[in-house]
Amino acid sequence: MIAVVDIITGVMLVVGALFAFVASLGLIRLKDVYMRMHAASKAGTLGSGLMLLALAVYALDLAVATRAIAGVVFFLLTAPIAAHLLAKAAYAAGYRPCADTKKDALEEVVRPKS
Amino acid sequence: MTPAVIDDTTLLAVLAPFAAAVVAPTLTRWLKHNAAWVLAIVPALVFFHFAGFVLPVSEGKTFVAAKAWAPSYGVNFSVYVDGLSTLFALLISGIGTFIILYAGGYLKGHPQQGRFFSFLFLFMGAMLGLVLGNNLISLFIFWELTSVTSFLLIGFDHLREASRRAAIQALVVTGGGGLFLLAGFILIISATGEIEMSTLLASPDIIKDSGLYLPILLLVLGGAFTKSAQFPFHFWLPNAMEAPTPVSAFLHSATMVKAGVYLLMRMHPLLGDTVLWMTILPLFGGITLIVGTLLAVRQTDLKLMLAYTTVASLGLLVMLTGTSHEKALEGAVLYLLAHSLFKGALFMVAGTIDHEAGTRDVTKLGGLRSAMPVTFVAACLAGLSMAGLPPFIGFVAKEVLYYGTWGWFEFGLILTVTAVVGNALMLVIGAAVAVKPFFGPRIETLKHAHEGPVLLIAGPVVLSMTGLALGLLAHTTGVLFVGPTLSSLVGSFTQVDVHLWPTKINAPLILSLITIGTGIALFTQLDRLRATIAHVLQVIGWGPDKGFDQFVSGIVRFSSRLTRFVQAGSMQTYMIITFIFVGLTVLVPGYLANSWPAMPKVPDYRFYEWGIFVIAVLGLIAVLVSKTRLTAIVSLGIQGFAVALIFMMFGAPDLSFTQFMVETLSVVILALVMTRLDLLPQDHRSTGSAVFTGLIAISVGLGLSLTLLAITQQPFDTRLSDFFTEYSRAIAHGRNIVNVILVDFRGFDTLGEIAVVALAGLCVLALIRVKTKPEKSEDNARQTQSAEAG
Amino acid sequence: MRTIIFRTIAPYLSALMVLFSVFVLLRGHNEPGGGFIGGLIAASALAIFGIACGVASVRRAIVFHPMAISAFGLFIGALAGIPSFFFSQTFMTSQWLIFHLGDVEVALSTPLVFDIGVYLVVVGSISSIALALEEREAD
Amino acid sequence: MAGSSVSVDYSVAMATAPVAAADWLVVAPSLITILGGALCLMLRKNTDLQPKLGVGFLALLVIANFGLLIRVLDHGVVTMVMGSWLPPFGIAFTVDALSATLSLIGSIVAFCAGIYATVTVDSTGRRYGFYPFLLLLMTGVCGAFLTGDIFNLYVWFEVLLIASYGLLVLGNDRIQLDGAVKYGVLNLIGTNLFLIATGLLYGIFGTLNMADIAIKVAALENPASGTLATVAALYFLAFAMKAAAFPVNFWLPASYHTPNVVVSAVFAGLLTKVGVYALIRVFVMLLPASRGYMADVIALVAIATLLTGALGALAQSEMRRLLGYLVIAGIGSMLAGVAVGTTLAISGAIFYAVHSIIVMTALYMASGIMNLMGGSYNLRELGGLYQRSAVFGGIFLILGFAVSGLPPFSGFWPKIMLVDAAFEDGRSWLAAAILFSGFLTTLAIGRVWVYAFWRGGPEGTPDGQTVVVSGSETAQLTGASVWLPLGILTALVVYFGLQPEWMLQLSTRGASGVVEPLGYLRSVFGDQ
Amino acid sequence: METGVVILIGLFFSVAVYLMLSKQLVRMLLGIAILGNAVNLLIFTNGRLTREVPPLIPSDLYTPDVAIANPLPQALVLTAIVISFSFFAFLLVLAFRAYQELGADDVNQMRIAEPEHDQTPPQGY
Amino acid sequence: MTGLFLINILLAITWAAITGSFSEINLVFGFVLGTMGLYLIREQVGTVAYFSRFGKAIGLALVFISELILSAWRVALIVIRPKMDLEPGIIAYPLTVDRDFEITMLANLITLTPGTLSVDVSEDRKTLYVHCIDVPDPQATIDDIKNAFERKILEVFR
Amino acid sequence: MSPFEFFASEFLDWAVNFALGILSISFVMIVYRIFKGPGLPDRVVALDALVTVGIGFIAAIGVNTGYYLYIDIAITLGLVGFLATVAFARFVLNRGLAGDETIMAEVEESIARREAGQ
Ligand code: NA
Ligand code: NA
Repeated sequence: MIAVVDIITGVMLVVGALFAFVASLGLIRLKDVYMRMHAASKAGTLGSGLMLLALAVYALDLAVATRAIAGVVFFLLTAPIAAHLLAKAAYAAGYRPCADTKKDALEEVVRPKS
Repeated sequence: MTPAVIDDTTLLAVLAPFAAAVVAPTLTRWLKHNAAWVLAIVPALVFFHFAGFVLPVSEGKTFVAAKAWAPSYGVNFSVYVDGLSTLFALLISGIGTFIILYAGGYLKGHPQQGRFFSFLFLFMGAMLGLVLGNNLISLFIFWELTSVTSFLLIGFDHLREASRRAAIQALVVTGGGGLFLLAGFILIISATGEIEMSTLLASPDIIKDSGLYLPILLLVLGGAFTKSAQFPFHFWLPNAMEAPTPVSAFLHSATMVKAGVYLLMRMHPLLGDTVLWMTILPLFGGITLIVGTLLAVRQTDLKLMLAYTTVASLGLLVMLTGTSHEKALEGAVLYLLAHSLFKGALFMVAGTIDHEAGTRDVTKLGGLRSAMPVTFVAACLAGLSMAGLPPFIGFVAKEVLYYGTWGWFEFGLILTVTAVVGNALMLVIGAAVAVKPFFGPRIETLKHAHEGPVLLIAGPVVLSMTGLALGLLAHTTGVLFVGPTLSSLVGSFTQVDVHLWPTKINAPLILSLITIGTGIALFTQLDRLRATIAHVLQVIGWGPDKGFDQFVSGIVRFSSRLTRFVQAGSMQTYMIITFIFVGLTVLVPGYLANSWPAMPKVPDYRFYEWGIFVIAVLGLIAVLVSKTRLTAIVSLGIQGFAVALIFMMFGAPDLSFTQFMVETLSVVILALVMTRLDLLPQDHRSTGSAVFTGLIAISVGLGLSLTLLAITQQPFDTRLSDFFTEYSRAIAHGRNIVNVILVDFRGFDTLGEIAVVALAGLCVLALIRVKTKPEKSEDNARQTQSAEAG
Repeated sequence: MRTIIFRTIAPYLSALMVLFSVFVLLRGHNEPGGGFIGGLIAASALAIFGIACGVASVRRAIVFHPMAISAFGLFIGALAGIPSFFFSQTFMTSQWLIFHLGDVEVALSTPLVFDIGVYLVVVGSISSIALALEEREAD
Repeated sequence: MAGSSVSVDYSVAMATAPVAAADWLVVAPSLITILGGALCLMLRKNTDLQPKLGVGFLALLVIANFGLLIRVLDHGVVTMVMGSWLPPFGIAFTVDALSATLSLIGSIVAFCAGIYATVTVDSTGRRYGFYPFLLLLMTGVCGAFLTGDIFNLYVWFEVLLIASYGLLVLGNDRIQLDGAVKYGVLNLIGTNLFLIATGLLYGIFGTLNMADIAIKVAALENPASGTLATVAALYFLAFAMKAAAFPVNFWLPASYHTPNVVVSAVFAGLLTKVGVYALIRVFVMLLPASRGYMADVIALVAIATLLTGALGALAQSEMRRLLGYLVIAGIGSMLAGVAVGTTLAISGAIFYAVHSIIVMTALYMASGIMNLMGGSYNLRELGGLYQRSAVFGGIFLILGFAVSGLPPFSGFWPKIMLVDAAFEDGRSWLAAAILFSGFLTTLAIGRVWVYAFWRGGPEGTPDGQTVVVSGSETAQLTGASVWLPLGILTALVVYFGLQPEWMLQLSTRGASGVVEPLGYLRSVFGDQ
Repeated sequence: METGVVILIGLFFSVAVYLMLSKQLVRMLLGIAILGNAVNLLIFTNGRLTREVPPLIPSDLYTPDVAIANPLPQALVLTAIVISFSFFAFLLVLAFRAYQELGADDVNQMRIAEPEHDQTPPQGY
Repeated sequence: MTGLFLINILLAITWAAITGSFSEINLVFGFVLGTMGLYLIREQVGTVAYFSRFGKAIGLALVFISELILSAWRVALIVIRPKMDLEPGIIAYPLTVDRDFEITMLANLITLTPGTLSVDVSEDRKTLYVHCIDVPDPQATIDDIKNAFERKILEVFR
Repeated sequence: MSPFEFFASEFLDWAVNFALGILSISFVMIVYRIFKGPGLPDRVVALDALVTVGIGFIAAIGVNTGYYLYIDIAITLGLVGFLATVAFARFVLNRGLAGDETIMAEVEESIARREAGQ
């Protein structure tokens, strides 16, 4: 039983860590801030969420588990909002997406060519 | 012989004037100038009290009385009654009585007459305390008190700049001298362990043997010379004539200026009769005598003439005291007595003339004898005494002092010549003051002169009469006053035989005749003499009086330069200097104590732990190199984050918990604040200053690391933490030891801490909410200046 | 930040955080946490609330002026040390009142009161600072 | 969860003996000020109530401190261990004559300031927490004087520092903000140095209780060497900054003239003296060997401080800045006492501290009145005040002579004690510096007197005439609120001058208490 | 165990001081923030370091059965963190207001309390 | 009101969850705290719609978690791909839902799902501007969202 | 213990250290982004990522030490991390609209980049 838990925990940790790593990699490799947000707010959140759950599993304790889940839910609530606010702010401040971004529906709303 | 202990009435006698000072203003408000009559009773009573000591003292008895004042520091309020102190006490209270009366008439109708009275009384009390003082500290206290009161009296007419200047001058010179005296006294106390004058006098060689004789002597002389206006400190005294005449008559002729002489005489048994003493005193005294008389001749203002002769007389007294020669000392005592009487009288005469005729310029005065007969008589008597003519006490004094100087081994001649010249010139002044205004054709003055009221006449008449009486009763004078005083000076019971008429033709008599002759001769040539001296002074063009102003403005200018240098006003400079000292503090002691740590071995951190360190370092670098404040703020988050991880990795969850919160909130608040700030994006630092500040920074970090490392290499006493661990749950019911420490074991710290938090909140509120007032115009000016500066 | 998305969700987040902060406060004596951290969490909650829905609504929500709350915290923090006076013990000697409600054991103690004081002080002061700064931006 | 089930011997961990109610006087100052401050803060917006509450609690504080002093004089050193935790584990407040005296004098000064402030602090100032700030400042001051725990001392330092920030910026004039920046940053560095030193000290000895530290230091075979030397030096630097010793006193002249004059008055009286107290407590009692080791340095600093202070005063034309430098000069005298370190010297320093607390506060209050009467703080613009009020002139002159160390006022006695001690220690230069600084101070005060009081009016007033300056807020001069506090303080100055015995005994007792701290140690650890 | 942290602390102090010696108020404040961390780490390290064992007592014991990290310095640091945070917040807002009212964040240009061209003291009597 | 009550219950359960004890007393305590929490935000909770169908809500949650994992996976693939040729873009998504709560829900879901990130909502609340990390065909993405989420949300809240 | 259990615990140890290692590498990468920018939003995103990854790190430490209390720290960290991001977003917005010189410079840069076809 303990052994199984250990294995599961280990796997979750590794996978979570890899997701986190991917997120940071995306942060480096992706071209503009908007794309980087994708990496951070998704892979990152999933990764750390997984690892938190790993701790919950490892604890084998309802209290811990429930708390961990509550935590994860909390991240799932906050992460997108953070990303959204930042993207909105960046765009409103005038930061342009990279050149590859062909379609920009917001362009004419925020900066109408008058 | 040991002094007899007497009851406290003498102490009360010293305090009486202070009481009078308290009531004086009220009394004056009721009785106007006639309050003088009532107030004069106080010094009169004091006079009679001390008169009671004359006979026993003349039999060689001495008395002490004491009240504990600050016993833990051995300070008593104590008096020592012997010949010297009795004589002075009588002069102070006696002359004081008539000064009070005189002041009553002189400042009649003056709005602050009451205040004037109380200043006078304050001074009187201080002076009594000084001359009777037995305890060195209390003596000094009264000494300084005389300086302070004289400051107030000189500046009494404070709206005039001259008065203010004179007052400051007197305060600086005499007060400054007082500091020397204090140092001297404290040295005496720590050298001898004695604090009472009487006990010191009981063993006269105690100071000379202490090995500190030289510094003590110099320091005491520093006090005495400044107080008694010895050259080159004489300049403040004539300026002090800015004070109303009663003050000049009382403080600056009869009493205060003699405090220095008193001190020299008092300490003669302790400090005198040494080569040093017999060199310094005669030298300075002699110079002062000559300079004083010459300057006096140069003057035309009655008061100034008298003032300079006072300087001269003080010089003469110091010179005589400096001989440590019994006969000369006897002369000094006699002259002291004589001078107080005639000078007091003459000052009051001068004041009366000024008061009645409206001028003190001797050249504008003449033929007043018919208008002011009584004053005239008093003036003559006093003047003759000053001129040293028989049958006045002044004559007797001169005889004896010539006798003394003539007999003072090899330097006797020089001294005698000095004395003769001085006395001759003094005679000139005496004549000029006492005779010139009254004889000759009547010169009309702006006020039509006529005899002054009783209050103004009483003083001069009585004092000059006393001068005559003491001369006629020379023998009694000798027995009652001179002998006992001399005993105090030589430190053993001495009797003198003073007589008015010389028994045989001897050196002193001849010298007197020479003096008189020269004097009269000079008097006829007064105007030419005056012109010559004036010319000489013009050629010199500088005097200590001018020097004083240069000293004051000099020290002020210097201080303002120094202050601008050390308090430059630039925050960055402040920081740099401060941190230079921090660097020194953390490096130097370690170097001196050689407490550097042993070479540490590489710690066995795990891979990810190194990772955390790397992040921390990167975070720090990020803050350093960040071009803009925004980057800097974000980077600030990194190192804070790393610190939190470090706490976690070393088993401090609460810390990393708090650190995470606090760090993020700091960043948040920074962001909130920064939303409004537009700041320079760059940290402008020239390479030079970057290197310089960098070195300071590194030295601070290095020093602290080394110290910390050295400490952590030592074994550690975990007693406290063991205790907390032991009882955290067992007694304090908490499993989180850190939290238990915070709320229980060391809860009081936390109470203070939350006080800080609450106050911080309030501070920020006060900062943000209170609107800044539109600043004053000069602030505007400064603002623009600082803008130019920037 | 006038955006529907944020404004809609923020109040619930704040409520959640306040709840959580109380939890952190109460368990502080036995697990990491305590008044200070709890206070900080609550303060951040209010800050988010303020950023999303405006300072005015926060001020209305907490009824009292934050500094008054902070002062009250300080007040009871100091008071918590006094009961020992009546048992002729020294200042801040902890007093415990332990009783059982159902299956859980409830421990009321002066340290707990003290910790609550800490909590209130931190909430009050920090949120006061945050709100004051917010307001400046609003205007 | 509770430990009721396990059996522990409480007596090995806690002081189980019942505590006399009178011993609570030890914490009374802290409690009164904290509760009072908190209450004032809660009722912040009731600006009429603020002064009543504030002054009321300050009066309580004075009474409590007086009781505490009496208690100490009767029973010797009094110790209370917070939470009953045995020393050195819990925080101990250990009160000896030194602590109690300074705490009492400090609270008297604060009380006077509280009254004075009813006039000079407007409703905005009250609304934004003048009285809470003042009361909690006193929490810090009294706590610092009374605590027997080095880290706790740090906490009280911070409390009084943040409170002083609040008072400093209250009103938000531009000049205040400028002063506050310099004051704020430099003082923060000072307290951080203090904290660093304390951390290192803990690293060395593993304890925080002062008595415990004293014992452990005494046990070392070479107490002035090793890392302890660095720690001592750090403490010296930190407290020297707090005490505004040259050359780390930039913050004082940069800020003391900027806030409301009553705030300057409180600062001048209290802040630097806390630094001096800490210096005495830590250097004379905890690290005597290090003090001896550093005596020459301290003496040098003392001389420099004495002279730069007095000269600085001569260089000023602004009254409050002038007084700021006089504060510094006074610090020099106290440092001289620490440099010499004999019982006489320390008692001189203590007496001087008491004197300085009273007289500097009074002088700042006086300068405030000068401003009200003459409409300025600038000596060039002042004049004719002696005409306006001879009584005020007298008060100023008394205070001026007192600060110059002239008899028969409070400044004289400590001065002769210090000079005496310096001579006996063979430090004639130190003695000379004390005397010369006193001389310069006399000159500075004399100038103030001549310009502001004797001169008929502002600079340029024709000789012998008076120009009446339209005294701006003369209305505020009617009524006791301004005069009463000044009167009380001046009375104390005169009293300690004419009747020094009591204070002499107190300071001597305080001094011997730190020079031979046996009584202190006994009261913490019992007879061991 | 301590060595690495000690070196890091030295670095923290150096960086803090370097920033505080800037004439820009904001950088000075960043320095103060870092200084706070440096001091906290210093106190923490003075209590000696133990890896990963927090000073908590398991719910089934009355005293921990393993060697735990030294709790006292943690409590002290906690206090210190709070205090330095409060001061940081104050100084930050102070800097902000100073900047608003004095129009400068260059501390050398803050010359109202001690003006560049200060009045010379009066002369004469 | 029932909505409020539901949320309060939810808070109570959350409390039980984080404290890890579902004992009655603790739930009651949690409910009380929850009430206090709601009192704090009393002004803002007016607009709340309550979940009519719990089952659907759970369904939604499940969909959403799977989508999250999927999106994370996609991003992962994108990021670790040696050379990335992406066509990012910001598209205007026409909203059908109109209640704040629903819009928020949708926006968050969108952000947490494959390659899309809600940037802004138009003033008239008719369009949601979405940044896509790779949109060769915007309309496809829009349809995806419509079918994947908006329908489900409508099912849950209406 | 049985070989399987032994393997399991061995695996867990390895997994934990692996995770922690990976995460510290990610930290460094994220910090690099904070250095590099180019814009403030990029840095903020990175900071947010730092916090997110930190949460994972904490969880891993929790498993490593067996102290579950770390969960609460993680939760709190997520909370304040969110707050920080929000604050910065707001900062970017306000300063951007206020035409802050630094931000405007960055914006110009981004436009330039877009026009340069990067
Ligand atoms: Na996040
Ligand atoms: Na998405």
